[in-house]
Amino acid sequence: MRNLASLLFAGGLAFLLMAIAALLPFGHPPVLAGGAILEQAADQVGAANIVTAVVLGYRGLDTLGEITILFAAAAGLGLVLGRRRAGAPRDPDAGPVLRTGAALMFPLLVLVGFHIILHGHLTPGGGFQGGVILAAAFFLPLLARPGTPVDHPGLSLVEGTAGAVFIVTGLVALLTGGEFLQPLLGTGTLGTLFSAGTLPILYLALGLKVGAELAGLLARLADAETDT
Amino acid sequence: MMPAGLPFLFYAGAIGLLVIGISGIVLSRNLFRIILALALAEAGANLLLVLAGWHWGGSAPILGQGKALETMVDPVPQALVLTAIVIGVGIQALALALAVRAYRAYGTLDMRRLRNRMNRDIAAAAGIPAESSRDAPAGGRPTPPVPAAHRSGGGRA
Amino acid sequence: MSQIALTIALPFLAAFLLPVIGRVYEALARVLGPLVLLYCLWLVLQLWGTGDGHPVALAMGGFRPPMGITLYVDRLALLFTLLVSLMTLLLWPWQRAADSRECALTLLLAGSASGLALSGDLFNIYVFYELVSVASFGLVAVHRSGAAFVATLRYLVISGFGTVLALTGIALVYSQTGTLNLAQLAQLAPDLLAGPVGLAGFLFMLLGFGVKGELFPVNTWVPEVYATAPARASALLAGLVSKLSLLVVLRLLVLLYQQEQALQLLLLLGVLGVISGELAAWRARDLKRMLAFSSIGQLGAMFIAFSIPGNAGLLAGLALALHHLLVKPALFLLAAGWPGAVERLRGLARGGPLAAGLFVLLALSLIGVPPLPGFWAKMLLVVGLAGQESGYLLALAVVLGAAVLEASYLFRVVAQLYHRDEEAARPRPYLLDLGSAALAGAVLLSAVPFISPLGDWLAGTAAQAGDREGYIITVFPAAGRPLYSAAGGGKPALAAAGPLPEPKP
Amino acid sequence: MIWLVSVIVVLMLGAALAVLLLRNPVGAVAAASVVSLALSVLFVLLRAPDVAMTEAAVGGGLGSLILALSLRRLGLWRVEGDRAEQERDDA
Amino acid sequence: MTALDNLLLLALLTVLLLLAGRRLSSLGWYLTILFGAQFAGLLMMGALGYGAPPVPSSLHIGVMGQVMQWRFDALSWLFALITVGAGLTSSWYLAGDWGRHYRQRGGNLWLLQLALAVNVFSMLLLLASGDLLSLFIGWELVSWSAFLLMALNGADAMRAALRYITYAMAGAMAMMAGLGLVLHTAGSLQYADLAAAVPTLSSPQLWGLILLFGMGFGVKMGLLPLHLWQARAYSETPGPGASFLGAVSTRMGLWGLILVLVQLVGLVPIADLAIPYTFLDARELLMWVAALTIILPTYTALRQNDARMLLAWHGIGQGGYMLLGVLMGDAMGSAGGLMHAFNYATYQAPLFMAVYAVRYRTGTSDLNRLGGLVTRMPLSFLVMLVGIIGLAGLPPMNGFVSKWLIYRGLINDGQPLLFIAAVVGTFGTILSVYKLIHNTFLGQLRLEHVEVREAPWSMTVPMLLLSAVVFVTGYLPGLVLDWVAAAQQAVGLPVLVHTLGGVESPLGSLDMIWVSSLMFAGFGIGALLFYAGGNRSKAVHQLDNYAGGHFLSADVRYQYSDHFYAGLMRHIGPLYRNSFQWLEGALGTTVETLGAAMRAFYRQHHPAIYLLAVTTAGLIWVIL
Repeated sequence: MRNLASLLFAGGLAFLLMAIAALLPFGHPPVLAGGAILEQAADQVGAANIVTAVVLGYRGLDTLGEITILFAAAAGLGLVLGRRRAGAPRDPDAGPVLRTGAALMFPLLVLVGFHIILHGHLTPGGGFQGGVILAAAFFLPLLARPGTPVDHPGLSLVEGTAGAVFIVTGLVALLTGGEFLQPLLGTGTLGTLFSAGTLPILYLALGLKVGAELAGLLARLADAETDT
Repeated sequence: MMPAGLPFLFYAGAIGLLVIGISGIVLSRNLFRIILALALAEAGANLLLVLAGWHWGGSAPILGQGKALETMVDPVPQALVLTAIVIGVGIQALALALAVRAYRAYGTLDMRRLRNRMNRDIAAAAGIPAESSRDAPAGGRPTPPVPAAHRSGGGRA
Repeated sequence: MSQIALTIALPFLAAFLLPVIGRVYEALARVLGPLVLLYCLWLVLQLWGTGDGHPVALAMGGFRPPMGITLYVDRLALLFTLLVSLMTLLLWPWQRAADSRECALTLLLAGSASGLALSGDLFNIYVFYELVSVASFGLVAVHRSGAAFVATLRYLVISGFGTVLALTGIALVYSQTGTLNLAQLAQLAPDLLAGPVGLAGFLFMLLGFGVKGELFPVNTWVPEVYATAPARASALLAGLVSKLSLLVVLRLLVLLYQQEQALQLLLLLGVLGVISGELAAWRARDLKRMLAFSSIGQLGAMFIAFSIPGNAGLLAGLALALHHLLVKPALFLLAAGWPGAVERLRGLARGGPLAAGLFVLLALSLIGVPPLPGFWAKMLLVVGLAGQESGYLLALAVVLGAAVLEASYLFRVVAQLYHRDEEAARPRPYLLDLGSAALAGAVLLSAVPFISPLGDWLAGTAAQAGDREGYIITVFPAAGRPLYSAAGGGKPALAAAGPLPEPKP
Repeated sequence: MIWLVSVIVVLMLGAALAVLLLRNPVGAVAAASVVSLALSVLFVLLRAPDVAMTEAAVGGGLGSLILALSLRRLGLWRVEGDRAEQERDDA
Repeated sequence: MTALDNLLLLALLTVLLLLAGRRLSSLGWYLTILFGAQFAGLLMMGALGYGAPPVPSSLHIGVMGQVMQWRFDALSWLFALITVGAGLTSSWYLAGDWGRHYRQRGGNLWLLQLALAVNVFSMLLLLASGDLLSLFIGWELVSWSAFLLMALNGADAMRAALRYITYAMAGAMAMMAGLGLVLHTAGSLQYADLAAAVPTLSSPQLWGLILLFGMGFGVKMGLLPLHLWQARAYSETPGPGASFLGAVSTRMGLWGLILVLVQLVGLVPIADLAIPYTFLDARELLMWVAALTIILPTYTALRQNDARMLLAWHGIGQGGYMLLGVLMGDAMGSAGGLMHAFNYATYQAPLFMAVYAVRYRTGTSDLNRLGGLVTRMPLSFLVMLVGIIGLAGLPPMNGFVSKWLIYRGLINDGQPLLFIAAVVGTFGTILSVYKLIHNTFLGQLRLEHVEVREAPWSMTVPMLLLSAVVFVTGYLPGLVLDWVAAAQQAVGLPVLVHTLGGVESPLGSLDMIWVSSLMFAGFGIGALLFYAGGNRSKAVHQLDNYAGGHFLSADVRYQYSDHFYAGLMRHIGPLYRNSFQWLEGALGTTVETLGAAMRAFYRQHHPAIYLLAVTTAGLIWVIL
């Protein structure tokens, strides 16, 4: 009976949401804040990819909150899963295909990851997407040989310093009279690699942080036997 | 009453995902399914948010592609969805870690059994004797007198 | 005033660096958190001293309001930022060999809580709210017992559901108005957000942001989590974080939804919260769950207070919130030192007279016995409710009935404490818990003689918080006057404050 | 354009239903990654390339990877999905 | 610093001294002296009792837009007299042997004395309140300090105290709602504003005001539906605390009702409120509640076997008389009601003290295990005799004057049914007090009580003092009637024309001096005839007796005293259906089941369904 009632409610919810969706101005949105950003992004931030301008420039605080959430999730996961038991059994190594494939793919993945991070302000992509690819790159050898010890202290070092770099660049703007997370170093010429001031630096720090964090997260999740 | 044509499709997709996700959370008994349904619901909400910025014949908000500024789609919701997706995955990872530890602690993923064992543990930790919950309510308040007929009929020792 | 952003940035910076420092020299890591919080506390006090009392709008990143994120700093926001630093410092996880990750999560909680109090942008509020959620998931599951994991999971599912609803609400509001800045939304609200879409957005956002505020349908996680979480974490959640969620709902109500239907919805959910919370508390068997249910009831009363139109409702809600923020954490800390079940509390007063005396004092204030501040807060609520028509009179009857239930179950615990008959186990409370509870008791007693100046100050703050036009003027100053965002004007990136962009058809 | 969108949306909703209805958890995870993939294509059609990449990489890639890893840890990793073993687990 | 400030400061000083003086040995005597000083401070304001204008206090506190001030008028002076008087005699009783005995049995004597001081201070604060806000604050303080006094005596006392505090909180919350209503209609909480706003109130608002304040004060007074807590709570309170609570605590409720219903709202507007479909109006409804409050508790007292419970039940019954008198609104009836409040305090306190004296000596107050103590404890017998004559309302004692005034008032007001109800109540009172004195003092002395001696002087002196007051005010009621007339004038009721001996008015006159002296003359003649006629009665030892031809041994009880009214009970037994007990039980179980339902809601295995339901319902509501 409970299932029937909840199905009924779900159907009702769907119908009502569709009715409300009909009232929404789809196709001709009142682009109020977005319109102002589109006009002034080129000269205020100087990034070709306006979404990156919004992510790191206009709404920098959101992104700071965002990477902190990821950090909190990773810290929470580490807290919950705890350290690895000493004598825990190890999984056998993967088949030869995966081992050689992993060895081949690793440098490619790292290259693609850094490419996406560094061109975040020019082409679609950026810190998050590049960071995930880096994490996958570091996790692949672990899949191939589950036994390889994971350098958790190293990962948390990278993660901590990258996060600190992100916040310090924001604070530098504050200390030199501007506002917190204000893009510095001018805007440079649109479209070139070194344009949009501190945005590339921020995205690089962000990419490294996300990459190290997720690599640690995946390694901890993949460990067969952890508790305490 | 209903949105027509292309908008109907997009909204149907977004709201469909949202409602399937919500009904998944509400209906499923297995904890793993609930976490999956939560991810679906998040995806639905993200799609709804991106739809808020699209307009007919819009172009990607990337300068230097030769597109005019007026035709560009609103970049703000895309920045929001970027954040929302990563939040969703963050919560999902934490949820799965908790599910793993709950599975190891209680050996099951069925919500009903998990709830019963949790309540049993909380009562044990607080020191409430489980079996006495029926006859001796908290704080020694006088329980309403059992009508004489039951008492004699029941014949409890 | 733009240094206020430090109260967000510094805790985050310290949290990021804590695991790294933790590996190098252990001692600094243990003391880094409290030091940062102390600095934030000093910073807020210093800013409050120099500020002239008028609200200030800060444009994050130097970008003008509708585009960038604004931080709105009025007396209410400053008060809550101060309370965040103070309460987190008081409820810092000192005693156990606190894992550096747990300290990091507590710092994140503090930073995002002050962010939540200051932010003037809808999506920014959502991000900080999510951060508070994720940080609290980690903190609540610290005990690593089976029950803690399952309780945290159920809490996560409910707040995940809330996240989805909040996100849908923001999507609806954004597609209707095209902006996220609260001031601009406040301008557009009367015509754009008055329709069914706006109200649907309000319903979703209310349910989404109500999870932490223990709103009626989304508070089923409260008893389990507060029963399994460490006392300091549940004190922080019940005392501080629930008030911030209340603050967010208050901002939504005052700025965007001053409509009849929104208030009635809030009133209904508040009344249901009070009824379910108090009745369940009357039946609860262990002390922590009883306190959890009673905090559901109290917060229900605060939602009822906010549903009263006009400044009287805001004043009553704020008074109840501040009083609950002072009393409830102290009660949780006291409960930590005692055995869980109410029956096993028998005769504890002889072993710990101070703890039992504090419990009586806090219970009296919670019930609303006159000289104590609790009475004045409840009086404001009763006076506010008595003036309205039928729906509010029912709420008044429910609130007063709840007070009677509260008196009977709280003093049933007191009866157990002062039970003289047989010898009881000597409680060994953790000294710092008892110290902070005693501090809360002292503050409560010292507030008694200064109740009228406190009342007037609070009335001023509530009036300022309820002033919608003042909010809009502060964020969008009249054309021409340069926006108060940066001391130096030389940065090329800072465009002159052009006129407000007209909303496109 | 409209046909492409309708095919993808139908595919996505079908995969979403499959996530809830499939008995085998591995199948459910696969269906979830299909939903995420269809969603990122939709984002491309909506002129949101950044979001499409994020959805593909983070939602599809990382999300499914995490789900698969935790499936192994929960002991639900059964590719063939025979009935007897399921009953034992649900007991 | 006005006289009122001195009194309040003195009372506060008493509390602080008690708090500090925990280690002092003879703390009881210090408390008695301090109470004596407070009594003197009260007498300094004696002019109030003779029509002087109210004495304001210099303390003004402005909180949340309301100004709180304090003042004493004739009405509060009269009630303060009772309060401090009862406090003085109780602390005197406590200071001597009884206190030492109580401490030896493990009781916390210091806390009892502190509670007594706190009670008196909060009652004086309540009586001095100058506006509704300070009234409510004083009221809550009185309720909670009474809880402190009741909760001293171990587990079952705590349970009775918990039951009391639930009732008291219900009353306080009803009053808080009344305050909200007043603030909304009258704009401020001052007495004058409420009195001015009463004509503008609509009838539902007026009904609300009466019911809310009626319930608020009625809980403390023990009006009928709310009286179940009082007997058990007062009998569980240790010794003199019970005599203090019994004598004074319930009168605070009466003071409140007089202040709000009579002085502020006024009896005329209340009388205009007709109850639809019945011939009753609001005033008559309250009078019938008072009448039923007289009858039911008194006949419950009849069945009690414990002397303390019997007296506690009478406390509720007598409260009905006072309310009945005050509500009549004419000169005689209201004077009777007010005087009855004073009289009741003067004879209830010594009765309780006598019972505790018996308990101190014999260790029990169970009426089925006492008897024949008149030979061993003559002074206590005398005190109880004077007390029960006053309680029953027989001529020489002051109880008769007030009951006579109430009856005359009822007749003048033309309420025959109420008159009959009052008489039935008096009949019940006479029956139960006779049971009290017979089972305790008359009849055959039990073996174990042979070596019982009279209670020590520290206990008998305050008892005798109070009995003397009962007799003197009975003989010369004019003393009290002056104060009562001043109180009537302060409250706005018609003032009673009275002389030193009683009442001289066309509606009925009474001269107690004549009545009492006539009675004493009769006794004198009877005694003269008896002794002059050779004193033929011969003292015979109790056991020098025989029944049915064979001698009685010591253990045979030839005088039956247990289950005293067994015969009567067989006839009116079925009338006792304790429906209020059942009502309270039903209320308790409903709250219990609702609580269980709510707890189940929070423990359900799938919380999300309610969230989904609320979302969809909300959406429907939002769309429409």
